[in-house]
Amino acid sequence: MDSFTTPLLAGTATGALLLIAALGLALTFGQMGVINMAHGEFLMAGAYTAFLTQQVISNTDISILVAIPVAFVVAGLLGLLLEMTVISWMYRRPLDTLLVTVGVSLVLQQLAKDIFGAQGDPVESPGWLDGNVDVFGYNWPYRQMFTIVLALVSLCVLAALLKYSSFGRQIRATVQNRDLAETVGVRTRVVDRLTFFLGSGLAGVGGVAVSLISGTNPRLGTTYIISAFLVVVAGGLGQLKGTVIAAFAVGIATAFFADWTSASMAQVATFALVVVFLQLRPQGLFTVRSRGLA
Amino acid sequence: MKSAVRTFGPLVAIAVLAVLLLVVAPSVLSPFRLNNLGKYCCWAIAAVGIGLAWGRGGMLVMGQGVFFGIGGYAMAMHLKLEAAGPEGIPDFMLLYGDGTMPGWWEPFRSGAFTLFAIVALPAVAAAILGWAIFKRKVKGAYFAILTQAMAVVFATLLIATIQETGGFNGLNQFTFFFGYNLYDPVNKRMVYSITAGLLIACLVVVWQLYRSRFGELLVATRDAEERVRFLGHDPANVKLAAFVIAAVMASIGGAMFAPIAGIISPSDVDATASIFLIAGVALGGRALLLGPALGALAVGYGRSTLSEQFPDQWTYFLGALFIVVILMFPAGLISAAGRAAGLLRPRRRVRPTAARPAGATS
Amino acid sequence: MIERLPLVHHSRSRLAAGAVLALTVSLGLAACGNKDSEGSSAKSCVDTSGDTIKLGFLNSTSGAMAISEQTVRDSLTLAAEEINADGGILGKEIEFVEEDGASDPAIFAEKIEKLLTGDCVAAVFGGWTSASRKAMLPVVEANNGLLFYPVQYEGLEASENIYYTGATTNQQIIPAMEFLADEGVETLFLAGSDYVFPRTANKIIKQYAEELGIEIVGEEYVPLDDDDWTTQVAKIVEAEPDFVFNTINGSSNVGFIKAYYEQGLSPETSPIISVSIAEEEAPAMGKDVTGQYAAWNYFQSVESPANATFIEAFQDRFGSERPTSDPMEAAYTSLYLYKNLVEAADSFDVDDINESADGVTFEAPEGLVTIDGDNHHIAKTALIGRINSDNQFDVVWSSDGPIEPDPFLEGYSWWDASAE
Amino acid sequence: MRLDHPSPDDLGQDYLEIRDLTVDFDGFKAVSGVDLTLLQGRVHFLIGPNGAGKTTLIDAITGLVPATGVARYRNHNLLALKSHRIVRAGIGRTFQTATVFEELSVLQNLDIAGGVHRSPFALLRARRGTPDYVEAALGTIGLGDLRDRPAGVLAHGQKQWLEIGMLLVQDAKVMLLDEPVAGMSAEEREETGALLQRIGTERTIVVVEHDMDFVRSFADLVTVMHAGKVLTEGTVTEIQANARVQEVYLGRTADAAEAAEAAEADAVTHEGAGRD
Repeated sequence: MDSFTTPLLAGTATGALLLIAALGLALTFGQMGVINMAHGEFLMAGAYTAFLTQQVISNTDISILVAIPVAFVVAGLLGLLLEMTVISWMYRRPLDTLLVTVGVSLVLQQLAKDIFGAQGDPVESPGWLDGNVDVFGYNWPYRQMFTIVLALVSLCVLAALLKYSSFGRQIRATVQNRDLAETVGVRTRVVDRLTFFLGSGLAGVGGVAVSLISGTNPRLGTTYIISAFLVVVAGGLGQLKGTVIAAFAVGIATAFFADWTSASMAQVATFALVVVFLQLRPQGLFTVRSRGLA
Repeated sequence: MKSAVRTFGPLVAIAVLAVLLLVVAPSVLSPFRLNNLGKYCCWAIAAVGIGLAWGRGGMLVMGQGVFFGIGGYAMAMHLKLEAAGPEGIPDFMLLYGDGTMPGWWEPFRSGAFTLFAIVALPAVAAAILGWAIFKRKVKGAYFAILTQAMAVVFATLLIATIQETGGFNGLNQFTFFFGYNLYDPVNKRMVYSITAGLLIACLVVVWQLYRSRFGELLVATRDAEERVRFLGHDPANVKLAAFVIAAVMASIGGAMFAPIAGIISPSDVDATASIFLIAGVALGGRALLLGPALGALAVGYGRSTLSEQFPDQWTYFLGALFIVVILMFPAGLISAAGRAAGLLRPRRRVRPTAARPAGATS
Repeated sequence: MIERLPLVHHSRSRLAAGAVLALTVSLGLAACGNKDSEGSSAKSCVDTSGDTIKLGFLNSTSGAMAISEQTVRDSLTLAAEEINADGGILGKEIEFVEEDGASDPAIFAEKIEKLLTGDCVAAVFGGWTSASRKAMLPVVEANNGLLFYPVQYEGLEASENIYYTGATTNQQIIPAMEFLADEGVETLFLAGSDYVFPRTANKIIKQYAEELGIEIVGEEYVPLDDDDWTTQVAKIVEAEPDFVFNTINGSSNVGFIKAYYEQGLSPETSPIISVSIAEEEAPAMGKDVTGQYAAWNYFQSVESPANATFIEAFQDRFGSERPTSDPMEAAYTSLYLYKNLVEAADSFDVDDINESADGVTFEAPEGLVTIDGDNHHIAKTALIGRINSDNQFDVVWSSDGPIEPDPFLEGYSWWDASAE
Repeated sequence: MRLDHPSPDDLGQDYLEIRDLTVDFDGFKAVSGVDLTLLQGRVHFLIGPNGAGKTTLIDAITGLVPATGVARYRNHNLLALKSHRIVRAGIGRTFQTATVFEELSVLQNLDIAGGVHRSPFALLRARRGTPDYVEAALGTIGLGDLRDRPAGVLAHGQKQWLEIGMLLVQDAKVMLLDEPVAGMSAEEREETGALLQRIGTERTIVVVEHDMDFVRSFADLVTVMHAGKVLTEGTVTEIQANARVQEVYLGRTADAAEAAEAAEADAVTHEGAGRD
């Protein structure tokens, strides 16, 4: 039984992590066509925020809860800065944005290395996350449950924001038809910035969750970014449900592959799976528009 | 005569580069620096292909390290078997494995098969992947991401297959290159010359491609893919052809990298290495004939010297290169220089002597 | 971007293209190779006429390995300064040339060639990953240079041009297994990064375990740099081993240790013995790892006059909070060993040094080390330490004196290199 | 200035036949059960209010949107072919916004359109001189003086002519032209109309058009579409006399127009053609 429950539950937790990372990506990609390769470094920024918060608030039970909103703001501001200084200059060149943000990602990684050292810094789990519960022979760590809860809460907040707030309506309008949105008075530039802030901020929240798995290190972003992108590719654009399903599918599939073969082969198999999936649904699971993403 | 300049100007530029690489460089550079220049030439060969796929075809190939690696490993396998002697098997299989050699290594004993594989393997791999991607109209950023993921997966696969590919250590300790002892400086120079010659040959190939109708069709596909469809062409086939040629060029570069660097390992072919290849293309000018090659030579040289001068700042340089060049000079520094010169003189053409390969200046 | 319609006659352009290619081929042929060469062993360009002797320090100061290799660079620097203060080597002051290997094997190969042929250094000190050593090996052999490699590794190698001052497997892995047998361990779980050292180490462990009657109840690998160990640790939970043998590399250890504690494992039930967690890594795990074990040949806690001097000098030079660890000590030792080698040979010549290398000793912080002239490794004492609450290691087990190096495990009848 | 309605005897064998063609966008039928027979040698106009489904019909025939029903030309079932195969079968089209390759010269634009007839190997050679059929097309569309100009600098009307020229080089037997004279001056319209008549004798020309003056001047046959269906078909005189056509053009409600417009916009975004 546990050869089934372990990958299922562990994979769900990985999927939850991918979801938080991919939500922000899908949002900015879907709306602006911008591929932000530095998104992984926003994840890293979130993890370092968790570490720094712990230095200020030594009570680890509380510091992690404080770290979540702080990481959201820190990563969000980084994203906003990136949008204003770099990305806003090149909206008509999405592929070039991708490369510029590769450069940004390299610089941020090296910065983290210079500031915090290449050796990772520890992030201690709060006491209330220590421990696990036995589910059919799998000692399911509280930390994984916490990751899933965090992802679902982020998802619900984001969905509610998109659905009910006027900002959300403006985002959706911009995603569906930028030109039309502009003609009806949506200030798309402002919306873009807020979206970038929101998407990057989510990565920060994801970073806090990652820091509970592996502490911090400068290469932390690169570990997750490719999987997160695969989630966006498989999930399609413009609808959250595609990202959600794809994130959990990728997370769980990887866990099962890892269980059957090895963790290395699981990476290979997951990639193959996404390519095969694209043969069936070249535009991903769901998409609002099917125009080429060039 | 204007048109003659347009036609032959690039050829003259290529010839100048050929003289610089094949005559000037060997006579002024120390064997060590010359070998390094050979390494940059390998990257430049791959860069020429990237220029074709990305600059002219609009396909941002972020996983060329994979094809670089296919060629590099194919060549390295042959060199390993050559070093092991007839009937011998590579040392690492005795050390880390069970002392038996996987069957698919066996054909690489043959030099002819190896040369064939260096061209055929990447072509087939690129054709399959490209077919799967282009026929389904996956393009733009999706394509870029998939190719990068492919590079990550490829490196992981190599690292995990220690008994078959040497894993993280890669393949090294080659002694002979098709019968020539690699530790003889004369032979090292020969390997360098072959590499530089291949670079020139690849440049002539893309020169012909760029001026051919295929070249026009490729640019047309880049700029208006759907419109090309209504010329009766399947844009997927046009892109596929460019992608396959780029893959083969990367593979040739990798194949020469193995004997020149003396090693091919996952860190030469992973996502970071692939990004590094793109850096040169962006710097030199993606859509120019000579831009990618000159850019790759410059970035290779920069990596050697800047990392000697400022070991800790090299990553900043590379990152800043991407940000500054793509943001401000998307057509590359050579174009920017050309434009600047064009302000003074009305006619504009590529002047290769203005941007000599950086490696040749030391 | 596109040349406008060249209305030139086609055959002329083809002629021109042909001309360029012909030029290329003829220029290329001018540099024809030499098929009959035996491969010249390059003439050494080391200059020993002056008051100084050049040595090369080649470590990664950038890339993923920078953090580890920087510590080696620091202790090499310390050793060089000490030797210079003490009159140098054969009266010549050490002048060291620093290069960055950038965590990339190909760069290591490039840089060591530069050091040997460009800077003409008498010896190079550095390298960390096996990949970097493997990449440097052919270069240092071709130029008949010297490389001092300071890190424990998977063995199965011996080069005339390399001195290995870290442990080979029979000085770390095998003693660790002996310790486990002494502890009465019956079941063992193997967890490692998916690359050469863990795979090779585990091959040795599995064969020796069979010999010792220890059952291997699981073997899991995760890619380098991968942090999520949850599913693999779940298998440890299920297997309930007496001990876990950890050959995980670098930051991936953090994820492993976290998952290990999260799923309810502890040193009381299934303790871990590591071969890559040292004084510096222990506090960076984000968990209290008190009670876990590590196998090394040096701990900061080793009590000897030489170690006390080393620690004091190092902390004076680089800061009192800096711990010392096994690779740092091995690097420090390597420079002193080089000094002793040169003085024993009374020459900087590589062949002279190799000639008189056997039996050269140094009173190192870890204890007395002796060079084996045949395989260029050094005899070392194996130690097992248990982590205490200060993140220092209490030595709980040690071998009976220094162990003779045996990189190819020729003295171990149970070893079968060709077994799967 | 229009030709007499040709008698069936004058017609060639060539025709494009459309039967029960339906395009369904998630339940919204943009084109619904259209039957049309388009004969060679006539300039055929397709008119109707915004959202009537004219462009969508052309999109369906050229493989840009999936459709049910039958569209048959010679032996080809067009609805089962991919766009580039349809082109190779002899069907060519233009778009509302002229899409020429702006970086290429006029001559290169025309030349590149001849690619269909070349072997893959020939593609690898550089062009030597100008092929006859390219020269001929250049003459037909009257851009001979501008042959070496980049297409990007051409005036709007000239771009449309260039596109028609590209169809000539392509040797399209059926030409589907989507609002070719939109934005043209009266003089340019005249010339375009004359051009269409010149080339129309051996071809099947279908023009989607709003401009009624243009339609009146050059149409051999007019089909009126409304709300995805064919309303009526006939000569210009017949159409103008038709009460239902007048109703459609004048009496439709604002709401319906908006819905139809939205649908057409939707259809355009679905196809993604000519935009990037």
